[in-house]
Amino acid sequence: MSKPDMKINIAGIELKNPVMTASGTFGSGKEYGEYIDLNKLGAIVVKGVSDTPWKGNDSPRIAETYGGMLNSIGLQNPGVETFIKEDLPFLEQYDTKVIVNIVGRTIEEYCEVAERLGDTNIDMVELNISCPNVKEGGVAFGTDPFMVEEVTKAVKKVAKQPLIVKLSPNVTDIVSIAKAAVNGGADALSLINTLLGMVIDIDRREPVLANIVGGLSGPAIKPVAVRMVYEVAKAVDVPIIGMGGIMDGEDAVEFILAGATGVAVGMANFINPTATIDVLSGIEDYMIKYGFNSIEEIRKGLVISDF
Amino acid sequence: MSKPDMKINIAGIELKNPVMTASGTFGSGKEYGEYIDLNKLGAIVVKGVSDTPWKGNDSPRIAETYGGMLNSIGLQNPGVETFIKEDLPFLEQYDTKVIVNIVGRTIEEYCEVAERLGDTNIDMVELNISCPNVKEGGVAFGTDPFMVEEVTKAVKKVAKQPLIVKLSPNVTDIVSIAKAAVNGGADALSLINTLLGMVIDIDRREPVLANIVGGLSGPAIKPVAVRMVYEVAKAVDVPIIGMGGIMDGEDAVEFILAGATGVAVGMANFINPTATIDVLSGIEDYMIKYGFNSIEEIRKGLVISDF
Amino acid sequence: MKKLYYPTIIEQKQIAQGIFSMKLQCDEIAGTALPGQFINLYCKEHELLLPRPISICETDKQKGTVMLVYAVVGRGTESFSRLQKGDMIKVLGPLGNGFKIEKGVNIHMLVGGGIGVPPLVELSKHLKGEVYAFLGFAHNPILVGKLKNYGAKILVATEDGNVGFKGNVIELLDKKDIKGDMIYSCGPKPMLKAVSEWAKGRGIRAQVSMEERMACGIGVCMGCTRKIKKKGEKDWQNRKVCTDGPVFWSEEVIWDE
Amino acid sequence: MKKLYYPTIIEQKQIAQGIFSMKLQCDEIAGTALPGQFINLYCKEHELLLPRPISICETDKQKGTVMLVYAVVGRGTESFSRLQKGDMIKVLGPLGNGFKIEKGVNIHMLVGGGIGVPPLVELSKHLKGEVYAFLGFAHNPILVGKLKNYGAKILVATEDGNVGFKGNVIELLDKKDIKGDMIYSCGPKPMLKAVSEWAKGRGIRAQVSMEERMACGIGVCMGCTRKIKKKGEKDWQNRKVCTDGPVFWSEEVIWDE
Ligand SMILES: Cc1cc2nc3c(=O)[nH]c(=O)nc-3n(C[C@H](O)[C@H](O)[C@H](O)COP(=O)(O)OP(=O)(O)OC[C@H]3O[C@@H](n4cnc5c(N)ncnc54)[C@H](O)[C@@H]3O)c2cc1C
Ligand SMILES: Cc1cc2nc3c(=O)[nH]c(=O)nc-3n(C[C@H](O)[C@H](O)[C@H](O)COP(=O)(O)OP(=O)(O)OC[C@H]3O[C@@H](n4cnc5c(N)ncnc54)[C@H](O)[C@@H]3O)c2cc1C
Ligand SMILES: Cc1cc2nc3c(=O)[nH]c(=O)nc-3n(C[C@H](O)[C@H](O)[C@H](O)COP(=O)(O)O)c2cc1C
Ligand SMILES: Cc1cc2nc3c(=O)[nH]c(=O)nc-3n(C[C@H](O)[C@H](O)[C@H](O)COP(=O)(O)O)c2cc1C
Ligand code: FES
Ligand code: FES
Repeated sequence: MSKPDMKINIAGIELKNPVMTASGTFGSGKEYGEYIDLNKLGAIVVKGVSDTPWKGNDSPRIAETYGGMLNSIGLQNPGVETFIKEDLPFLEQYDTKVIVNIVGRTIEEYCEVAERLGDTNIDMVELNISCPNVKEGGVAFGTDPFMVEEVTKAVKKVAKQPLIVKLSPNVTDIVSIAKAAVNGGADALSLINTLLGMVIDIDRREPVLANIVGGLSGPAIKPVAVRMVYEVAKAVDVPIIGMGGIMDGEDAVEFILAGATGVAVGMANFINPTATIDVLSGIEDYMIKYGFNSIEEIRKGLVISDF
Repeated sequence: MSKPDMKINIAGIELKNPVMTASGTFGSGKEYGEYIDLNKLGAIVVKGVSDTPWKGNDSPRIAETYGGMLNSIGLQNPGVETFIKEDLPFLEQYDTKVIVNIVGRTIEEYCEVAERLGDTNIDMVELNISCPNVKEGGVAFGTDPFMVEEVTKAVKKVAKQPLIVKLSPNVTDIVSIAKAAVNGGADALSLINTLLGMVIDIDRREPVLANIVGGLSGPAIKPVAVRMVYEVAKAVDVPIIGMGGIMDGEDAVEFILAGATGVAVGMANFINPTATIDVLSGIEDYMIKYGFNSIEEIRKGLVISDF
Repeated sequence: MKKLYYPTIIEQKQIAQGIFSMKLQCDEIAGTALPGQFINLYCKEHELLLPRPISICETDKQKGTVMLVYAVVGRGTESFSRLQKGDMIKVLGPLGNGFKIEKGVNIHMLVGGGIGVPPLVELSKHLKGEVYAFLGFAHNPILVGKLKNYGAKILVATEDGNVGFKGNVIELLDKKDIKGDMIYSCGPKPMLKAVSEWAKGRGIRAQVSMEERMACGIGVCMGCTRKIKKKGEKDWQNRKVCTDGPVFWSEEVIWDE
Repeated sequence: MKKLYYPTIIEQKQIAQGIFSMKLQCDEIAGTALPGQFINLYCKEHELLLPRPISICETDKQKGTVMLVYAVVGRGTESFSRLQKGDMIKVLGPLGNGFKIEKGVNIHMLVGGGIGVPPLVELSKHLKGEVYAFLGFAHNPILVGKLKNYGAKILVATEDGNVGFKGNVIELLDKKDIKGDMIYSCGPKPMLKAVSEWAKGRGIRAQVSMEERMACGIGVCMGCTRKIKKKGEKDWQNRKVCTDGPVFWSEEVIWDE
């Protein structure tokens, strides 16, 4: 049997398949290059990059939860210049798309990073307005439709590459946020970022995380993520990159059926360094089993019975 | 060693211990009476009751998720009159407090149920403005601070018993919702209700639930619940009943440390019919181990280091 | 008494492609279970929290054993199939109401489809009079020998004609055209619906054992409902498969979903 | 090479109250691991997803075995302790940077506290010259015999005076006042901090093996950072325990948290 066609198209850019990495869970790809062939990925989404270096939050930054984890990294990163100098040349060796997740404390900071990246040949920019782990910026931009539209507009104006806006799930109405991003000019949406959570060590009687609260990811949040992708896909016309608890190909298919064009693998990388490749072959298996010829076919394949 | 004092006080009503049942997961107590001594519970919170009988949603109404479950019951119940005639006499036999969860499609309907219950000797009313499974009322009241305050005020006016308001976690800012409920006259708050989620059967390519989306509960959501209890406890002065994924005494202690006065056990009942009693003895063990003399002491026992 | 038990698995074997039989040592359930009741099985995997309802296929009160027959269709049943003799399993039961066994019924018609056959086995042991077992399968029949041993007259249909009549169980019913006094049926929903119509057309009373996704299994969560309209009621109600059923009178079930 | 492996457990035993040693058959890790490196152990329970980092206590390159010594402190380590000889376990490793073994160092001082002692065992086998092992425990010493066999001079302190010197390991260091050329230390953070100050006061260079909660273990998640200020740097940076460490030069660690 011939291999199914797994190509997808996001904002005019063709990806060889829908499998990407979730920002912040794959570094800049180097480390996982020891375990998998990076050429096989649809895209590598690198960790959040800011204009100047950010130190991130204090440790502990990680807590385990039932079927998931909390993180409160706080977007530690060496800044966009270091990224361009040290990580980008590595990524450019590979035949995969490079998407850079950008962060900022103010609209100006977001714009600076996007502008600076405009001089490089990365493929897309992912605007992170949904990180729950920083006090300024981050999620503050992501929970109010007006702010979402403003920051999207501003970044879209300066960005040379297509713009993905990454949405926070910690909102009452994800659809209004998604629409605001699209109104602001988003070429695609990615969701979900982490849910805000907290774990208390009952023996020490203190929060496990130094930052007290952190972002919940992993299989525990998958039903929330699938629901949000489904709701947003019905409401907007731009492509969606779905994520949240994807551990295998079947999970990924669930997101595509919910309306996602691409999928991203996050926490699963920590449990299985070849998770991305396993997800990829799992999707392929599903396509072969049910005779799907394209990702688009799966995406349109959900049947809603009229009960 | 003498048994620790587990009494708590909510709106002037003394409960012998903090362990309650989460509405909708314990029926009206009869069924679990075959497994446990209902006299041992701090309170029994019965399932949502409306003015007239509600048929609920179509089946399937249950889907399993990683470390949790979705339900889309849609508040099926035989109505307040039947509840008073058939369930209440059973509950009155027991030496435990009875809290009735009330639901409605309009403010008037909520008020009718609360008024009708005013003639009975139930102990408290829990206003459910957070059920994600009904189209009208339910969560619509629970996600907008203005509406929360309105409905709380209206019900408070007619209710003869102390009023607990049950909050939805599907909101951007739980604290503003909590404050609105308190402004409206809530004597206590309970949280969290379920997170909105969805599961797709990838082989049949359709949502598992007939209602498409449903409410997520179980250990998977515990970090979100603990975080919300923590945030709300810092912001309001009324007692909080914490719930969401409590499976054992340690989970319950986590909620009390986060700021809850009482705790409620939901999905755990389905996995272990004696879950409530196990939670109770787990809390007691913790108190003995660490020398706590009251629930209040635990509740004030969280240490936030200054990193 | 219906309770949580932790019985030992004393036998586990594959009886057909993807179908397993598991025998539990559980005197309490064996001693009290009625034909048509089910038990809730819990998975060892803590990410799979909900119990799986499985019908009691057969009990041996003397030996205190309970036999289950289940198909591997997902993670839970897959996990059960990996358990071995000597392992313990957490179960809750016996649950639900069994088949009604009425006096004055002489010709019994069991109608089972695929993995719906198991509960008919225990039932067949309790019926007095003539017992016909109409059994439909896709390809591989199961439990036929057992039903035969217990005295049922066996009529098998397979969709591909592998064994017995080629076709489905309704076609087989049509062909044989036996007029029993009571039908007891368990199988996929479309089959139950067809059996229900077939029975109605011939004026035979029928009991159907229904399935629905469950959480508690004991009647508290309202998760497992089906639309049921009891005799004399003006409108249907969502009734619980776990405690109002799983066996219902076929004419009370609203099939139009 | 650092990779995922599924080695078989060839020995599991309790060596003290709540402390277990586990031996794995894993030629690849045994063949390449350096003293001070660790491996990530995965739990069989799927609700516990994150791996647990455990130091390599000892390897046997000939036999291809890896020894771990761990304390049961939570669900993950509790789950490891239930595994038996013959069971498989998923591991990733070897991870992190080991202790630096420099030429010209003649007097080595190992300073271990409790469950920090294990990585010092393999290290001791690689050191040439005099090796002193200062070992502090609450009550029950572990691995003392092994370190002795490998030629270390043993100095034990227990907090309750159960064995050896009564007091903590710093007091023991003070008392013995040996002036080594290099300290290698592993144990709880307050101990490492005290060792660091002790070493500084005496002008002895010290390496400390740090712990932090981890997710990936391979340097991508930025979850495991500690404040480190390298020589010549103006300000500290959050550096990764998993790949920049776990062993750091004591004078580079910002202790004031
Ligand atoms: C009263 C009753 C008796 C049954 N008796 C038998 C029997 O004797 N033999 C047998 O093989 N099967 C029987 N079933 C069906 C059996 O319960 C399901 O096949 C099983 O739960 C599937 O679990 P899974 O994890 O393998 O599949 P998954 O599809 O992964 O299950 C996921 C979830 O869906 C639920 N679920 C899936 N299918 C069903 C279903 N048909 N009914 C109820 N819940 C379901 C599971 O409990 C679980 O929560 C019975 C069902 C009911 C309601
Ligand atoms: C580099 C390194 C080497 C280690 N070597 C050893 C060793 O040789 N022997 C030994 O007994 N212990 C060692 N530890 C500590 C060991 O990793 C923890 O005790 C263990 O992870 C606790 O898991 P748990 O599930 O039993 O406890 P829980 O407290 O239930 O763990 C919950 C979560 O916290 C994490 N966690 C808890 N404590 C620690 C900790 N101290 N460090 C990192 N993560 C933690 C766990 O990984 C898990 O994600 C080492 C830690 C590190 C970082
Ligand atoms: C350790 C960690 C770091 C993360 N860092 C970022 C980040 O820098 N930018 C971002 O947009 N999302 C970040 N995320 C969120 C993930 O990209 C993803 O949205 C989320 O984890 C849900 O996917 P998962 O359940 O597969 O992990 C991070 C997540 C984790 C676990
Ligand atoms: C089957 C089911 C039915 C429920 N019905 C109600 C209800 O009638 N009223 C209500 O306020 N909450 C209802 N809930 C929500 C629970 O009371 C509780 O808030 C939630 O399940 C979280 O707790 P848990 O994780 O312990 O289950 C229901 C939950 C479940 C699982
Ligand atoms: S499964 Fe809960 S009521 Fe039937
Ligand atoms: S554990 Fe992920 S960077 Fe160290």
